[in-house]
Amino acid sequence: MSEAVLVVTDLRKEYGTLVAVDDVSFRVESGRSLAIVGESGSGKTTVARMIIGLERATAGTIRALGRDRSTPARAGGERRRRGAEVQIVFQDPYSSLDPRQTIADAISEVLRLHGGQQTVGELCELVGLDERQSRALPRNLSGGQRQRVAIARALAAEPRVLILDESVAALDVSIQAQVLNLLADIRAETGVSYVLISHDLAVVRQLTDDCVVMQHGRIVERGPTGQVLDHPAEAYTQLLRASVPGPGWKPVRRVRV
Amino acid sequence: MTPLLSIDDLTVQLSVEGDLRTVLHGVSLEISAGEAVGLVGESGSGKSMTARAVSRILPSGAVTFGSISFDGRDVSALRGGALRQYRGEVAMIFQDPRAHTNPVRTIGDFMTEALRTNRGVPGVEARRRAAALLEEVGITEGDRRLRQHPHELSSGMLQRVMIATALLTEPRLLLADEPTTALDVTTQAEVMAILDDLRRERGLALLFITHDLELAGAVCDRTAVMYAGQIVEVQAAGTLHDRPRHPYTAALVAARPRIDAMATRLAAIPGRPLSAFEAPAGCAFATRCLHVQDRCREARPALRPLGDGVVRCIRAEELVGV
Amino acid sequence: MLRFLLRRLAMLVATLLVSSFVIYGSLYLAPGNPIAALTGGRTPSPEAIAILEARYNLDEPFLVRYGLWLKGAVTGDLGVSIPLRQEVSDLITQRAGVTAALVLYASLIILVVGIGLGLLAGLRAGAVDTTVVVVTTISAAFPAFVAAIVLLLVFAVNLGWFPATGEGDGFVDTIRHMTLPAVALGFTSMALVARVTRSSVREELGREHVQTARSRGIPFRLIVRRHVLRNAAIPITTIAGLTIASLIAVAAVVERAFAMNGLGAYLVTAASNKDFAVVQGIALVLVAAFVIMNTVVDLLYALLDPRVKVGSRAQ
Amino acid sequence: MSVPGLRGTGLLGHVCAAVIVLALIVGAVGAWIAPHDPDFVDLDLAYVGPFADHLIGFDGRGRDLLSRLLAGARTSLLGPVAVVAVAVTVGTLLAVAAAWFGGMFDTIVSAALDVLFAFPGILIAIVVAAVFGPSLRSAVLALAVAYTPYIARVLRGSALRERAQLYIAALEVQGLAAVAICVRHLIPNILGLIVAQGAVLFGYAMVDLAAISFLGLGVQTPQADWGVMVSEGRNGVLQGYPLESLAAGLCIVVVVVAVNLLGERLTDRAQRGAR
Repeated sequence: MSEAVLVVTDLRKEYGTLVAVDDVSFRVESGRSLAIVGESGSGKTTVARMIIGLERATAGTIRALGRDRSTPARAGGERRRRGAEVQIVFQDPYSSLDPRQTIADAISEVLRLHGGQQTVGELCELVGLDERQSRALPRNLSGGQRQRVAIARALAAEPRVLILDESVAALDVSIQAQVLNLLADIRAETGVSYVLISHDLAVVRQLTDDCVVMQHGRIVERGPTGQVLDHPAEAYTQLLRASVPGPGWKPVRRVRV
Repeated sequence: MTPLLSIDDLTVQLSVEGDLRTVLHGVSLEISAGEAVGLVGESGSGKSMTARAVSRILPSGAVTFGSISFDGRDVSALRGGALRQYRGEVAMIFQDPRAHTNPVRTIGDFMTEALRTNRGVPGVEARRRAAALLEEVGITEGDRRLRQHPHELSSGMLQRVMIATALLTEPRLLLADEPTTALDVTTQAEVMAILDDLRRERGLALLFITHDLELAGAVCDRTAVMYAGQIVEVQAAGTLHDRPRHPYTAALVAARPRIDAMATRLAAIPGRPLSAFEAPAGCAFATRCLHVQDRCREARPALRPLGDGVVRCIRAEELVGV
Repeated sequence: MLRFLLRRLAMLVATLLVSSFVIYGSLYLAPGNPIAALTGGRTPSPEAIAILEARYNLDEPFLVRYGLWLKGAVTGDLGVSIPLRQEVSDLITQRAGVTAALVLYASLIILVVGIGLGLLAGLRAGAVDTTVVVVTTISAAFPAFVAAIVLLLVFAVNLGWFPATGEGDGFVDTIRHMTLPAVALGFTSMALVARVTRSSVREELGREHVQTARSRGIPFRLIVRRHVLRNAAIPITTIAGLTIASLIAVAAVVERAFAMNGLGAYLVTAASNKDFAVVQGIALVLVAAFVIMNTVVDLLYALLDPRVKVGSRAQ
Repeated sequence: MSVPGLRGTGLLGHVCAAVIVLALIVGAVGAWIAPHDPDFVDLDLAYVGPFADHLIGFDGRGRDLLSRLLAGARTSLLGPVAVVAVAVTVGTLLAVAAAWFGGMFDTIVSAALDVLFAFPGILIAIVVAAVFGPSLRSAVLALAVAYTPYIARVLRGSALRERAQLYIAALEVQGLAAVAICVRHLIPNILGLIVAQGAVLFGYAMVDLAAISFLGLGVQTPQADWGVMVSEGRNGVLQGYPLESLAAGLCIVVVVVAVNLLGERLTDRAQRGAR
C-alpha cells in the first residue's frame, strides 16, 4: 500500500440538531483519485469544506500528508502550510475570481504567498490560457476559461491534493470535455491527487479511481469506481445508476410523497 | 394534416444596450398533435428563446421575423381574449420553479389562478381539480399543500406543482424549458417519468428543451439540435445519438463522458459555443468543426431534408460514419 | 408567528430599557448644578440645600435615581421641571396632541401622494414617469425647514390662504393651521416613498413569476393587482414605516418654523434652557414612539411576507 | 470623455460632481473670496435690495447677503464632510469586522447598532446640545453617532454577500491573512457602494446639520451658515422680505439635489457592477 495523502476518520458535522455528516471515513493514496458521489443534502460538500478548513468538524480527524488538520488553523504560517497541501476548485466559475483582479495578478498573488518556483506564464500554459487572456479581467473570460484560471490558481500553491467541488458541473458539454482532458493531463504531469465531489456519474467514471457514495450524511457504498458503477451493491447506488439517462433509458415512476 | 405548431423561418433580435442582437436565425420546426419534440443545445444556442417566442413572452424591445402558427392561427396576430385562450392551450414549465412562483401567494392561488380568471371556474371547483392533479403528479394531501406557500416545498415538489398547474387548463401543447436541470438525478428521473406519463395519457404535444441529448432521446419522438441560434439537425430521437448527421451533433455525443467506460481522452470540441450574433457568415459551426472545408465558410448552408430528418451541413452525406 | 411576536416585543422592551438608560445617563453626566438652577444663582443655606436635595432625590446615587425615574416613567410620572416647578408629564400632555396630529396628517399625505405618484410612474413609462422622477428628485432634496419657509411665503404671506402660525381650535381650524406644516414635514418623505414605490413596482414587473402569470394569460391589470402590488407592498411598507417614524424627530423643525407649540419645539427650548427633566421626558417619549413605530413596521412586514418565518429576522 | 471614478454615471453624474466640487471649493475658500465683511452690521441697510457691488442686497441686519452665503458655505459643507468621514470610516470597519468574524461578535455589534438605530439623528443632536451646549462640533458628533449604525447596517449586508463569494473562500484556503483579504479584496469590491452610500449620507447630513442650526442648536448666530440664515430670514419672510431665507435655502437644495443624483447613479453603478 502506498503513502496516503489524505486520511479522513470518523468525520461528523452537526448543525444544531441536524447531522449533516455522520461517521465518514476514507483515504486517498498518493497519485490516486477519489470521488465523493451524492445528491444535494448528502453532505458531500460539507466534507470538502471541513477538509479545507472552511468548516469546523464536530468530531473526527482529518490528516493530510501525515499532518493533522482536524480543526481550522488560526495562525498565518499554519494556514499557508495547509494551503500548500490541499487546494480546492469550486463549482461556480463566476464568483470564484475577484472581479477586480486580472488573471495574472490573481495567480501571482498566490505564487508570492507560497514562494513557489513556478511562474505565472508556466501556470497559464499548463491550463491552456494564452498571454492575452492572462492580462484580462475575469468578466472578459468565458465560464470554461475562468475555471481554468481557478485550477491554475489552486495549482500555484503546489498542492498534493486538489479538491474538485462539482468543478465541471456548470460547464457546457463541449467545454466540460476540454476541462476534463486538462485535469487528466495535469494529474499525469504533477502527480496530484484529486478528490472529486460530484453528482455526475459519467464525470466520476472519467476522472477517478475510487469512489464513495454518500446519502443523508453517511457513506453507503465504496469501492473502485468502475466496479461501483457497473455493479452497484446498495439499493441507493442502484437507484442513482438507474436514474442516469442513456441509450434505451426510460424514466420510471417510483414513489409518491 | 396540418401540424399543431408550426414555426417558420423565425428570426429574433433582442435589443441589448441599444443594439439589436440576433439570437435566433431562421428557425423552422413543426410539432404535430400529441408529438414530443426535443430541442437540444448548449448555452446561448437559442433554445429557450424559441420557447419564449412561441409563448409570446420575449423581452420587451424584441424584434421578430418569420411566423409561428398554432392550429392554423397566426400566433403573432393574437390579441386580448384570443391571446388568453391561446395561452390556456399552450402551457409552459420553467427551469427554476421557485423564481417562477409568486412567493407571497399560496400554492392553491397559484394553481387555480388561470382557471378562475380566464375560464370562470368557481374557486371550490378549481381547488378540487387542482388537488386531483396534485394526486396525479404524486403529491398527496393536496388540500394541505394548496394552503402552503412555495418556500415550504422542495424544488422537486415545486416542479411537480408546476407540471400539475400547466395541465390544469387542459392545454394541447406543453413547452418545458429545462424543467429538471436544477434537480437531483433521482428527482429528475421521477419528474420526467411523471411528465412523460401524463403527457401520453392526455395526448399532449411537448416541446422539451434540454442540454442533455440522452434525456431528450428518452422522452421525445424527434430531437432538434440547435447551435448559434439555428437548428442544425432534426431526426428521430431514437436514432440521433447513434447516427448523428450534423458534425456538431456528432461532436456533442462524443464529448460527453460515458458512464459505462472511461475514455483515455474525451473528444473535446475546440473553442466555445457561440451565440447567433457572434457566428461567422458561412456555416455557424465552421470555427469549431473538425471537418470544415473552405466551401463551408462561403455561404450559410440551408436546412435540407436527409433521410427521415433535416440537416444543415453540406458535407452530411460524406461524413456519415466518419 | 406567536414566537416571532414575542421575540419582537422582547426586543422592543430591551431597546426601550437601553434607550431610557442612555437618555437618563447622558443628561446625568451633563455639567452644571441643578441646585444652582433651583436657587437662581443665590447662595442657598445648607438647610435649603438639604431640603431641595431630598425633594428632588439629588442625594441618591445614580442608579437609584435612574430606577426611581424609570419607575415613575412607567406609571406616567416623568418628574418635575426644576426651572418651571411643573410636572413634566403635564408639560408633555399639553403639547403631545399637536405633534401627534402633525405627524398623522403628514403621514396621510406621504402615503396617499407618495404611493400614488410612485404607482403612476412605475406603471406608466414615458412622460408621466419622467415628470414624477423630476418632481421627486427636487422634493427629496427639500429640507423640511426650507419647504416650510417657501410654503409660508407662498401660501401664507403672498396668497393668504393659510395662517402662518399657531395650531388652531376645532377640527376645521386645526386642519387649516396644520396643512402647511404637514406638507412641509412630509415633503421629503413623500418623494422617498414615491421613488421606492416606483422602483419596487418596476422590479416586480420584471420578476419571473410575473412572466409565468403572463404566459398563463392572466390579464395585465390582474397581474398588477395580485402579483405586482401585493409583492411591492413589502418594500413600500418598510420604507413608509421608517420614514414616517423619522418624522417624529423632524417635527421639531416644522413646529419651530410655524411657531407651533408642539413637543419637538418644546424639547428644543428645554435643551437650550438646560431643563433636563423635560429633555429626558420628551426624549423618552419620542424614542418610545419611534421604536414602537419600527416594531409595528416589522410586524406588518411579517404579516405581508410569508417567508419571514419564526425565529428569522426581517433583513 | 469621462472622469475616472465617475464612469457610467452619465452626463448628469458629471454635472452633479462638478456642482459638488465647486461647492466644496467655495466651502474651503468662501470666507476669503467674499466681496465684503460677512459680519459687518449696518441696520440702516436692512432688507435693502441689490445695490452696486452688493449683488443680491442685504439681510435683516444690513449685512451683505452674498458675502454671508459664501462665508456660510464653510460650516454648511465642511460640517457634513466631517459627519460622513467619521460615520463611513467607523461604519465600514464595524461592518467588515462583523461580516468577517460573524458569530457572537456579529450578534453583539448588530444588537448595539439596532439600539443606536432607535435614536433619530436630530434627537441625538438636541440631547447632545443640552448636555454640552449648542455648537457645530456637538451637532457633527451627534450626527456621526446617528449615521454610523445606518451605514454599518447597509455595508454589513454587502460585506456579508461579498464574504460569501467563492474567491474569498479560495484565498482563505490558500492561507492569505484575513486582514490582507479584507484590505486587498473585500473592501475594494464594496468600495463603489461605500462611496455611493457616503454621497447619500452627505445629502442627509447637510439637511440635518442645517436643520439643527435652524433650531439654534448647531452653528450659532451671528456666524454665517445656510441653516442659520434660513432661520434668521424667517422674520423677513413674514414681513415680505424673503430673499435671505430663499437664497440660503436654494443653496442647500441645489447641493443636495446634486449629491442625491450623484449618489443614486453611483449606487446604480455599484449594483450593476456586482456582476
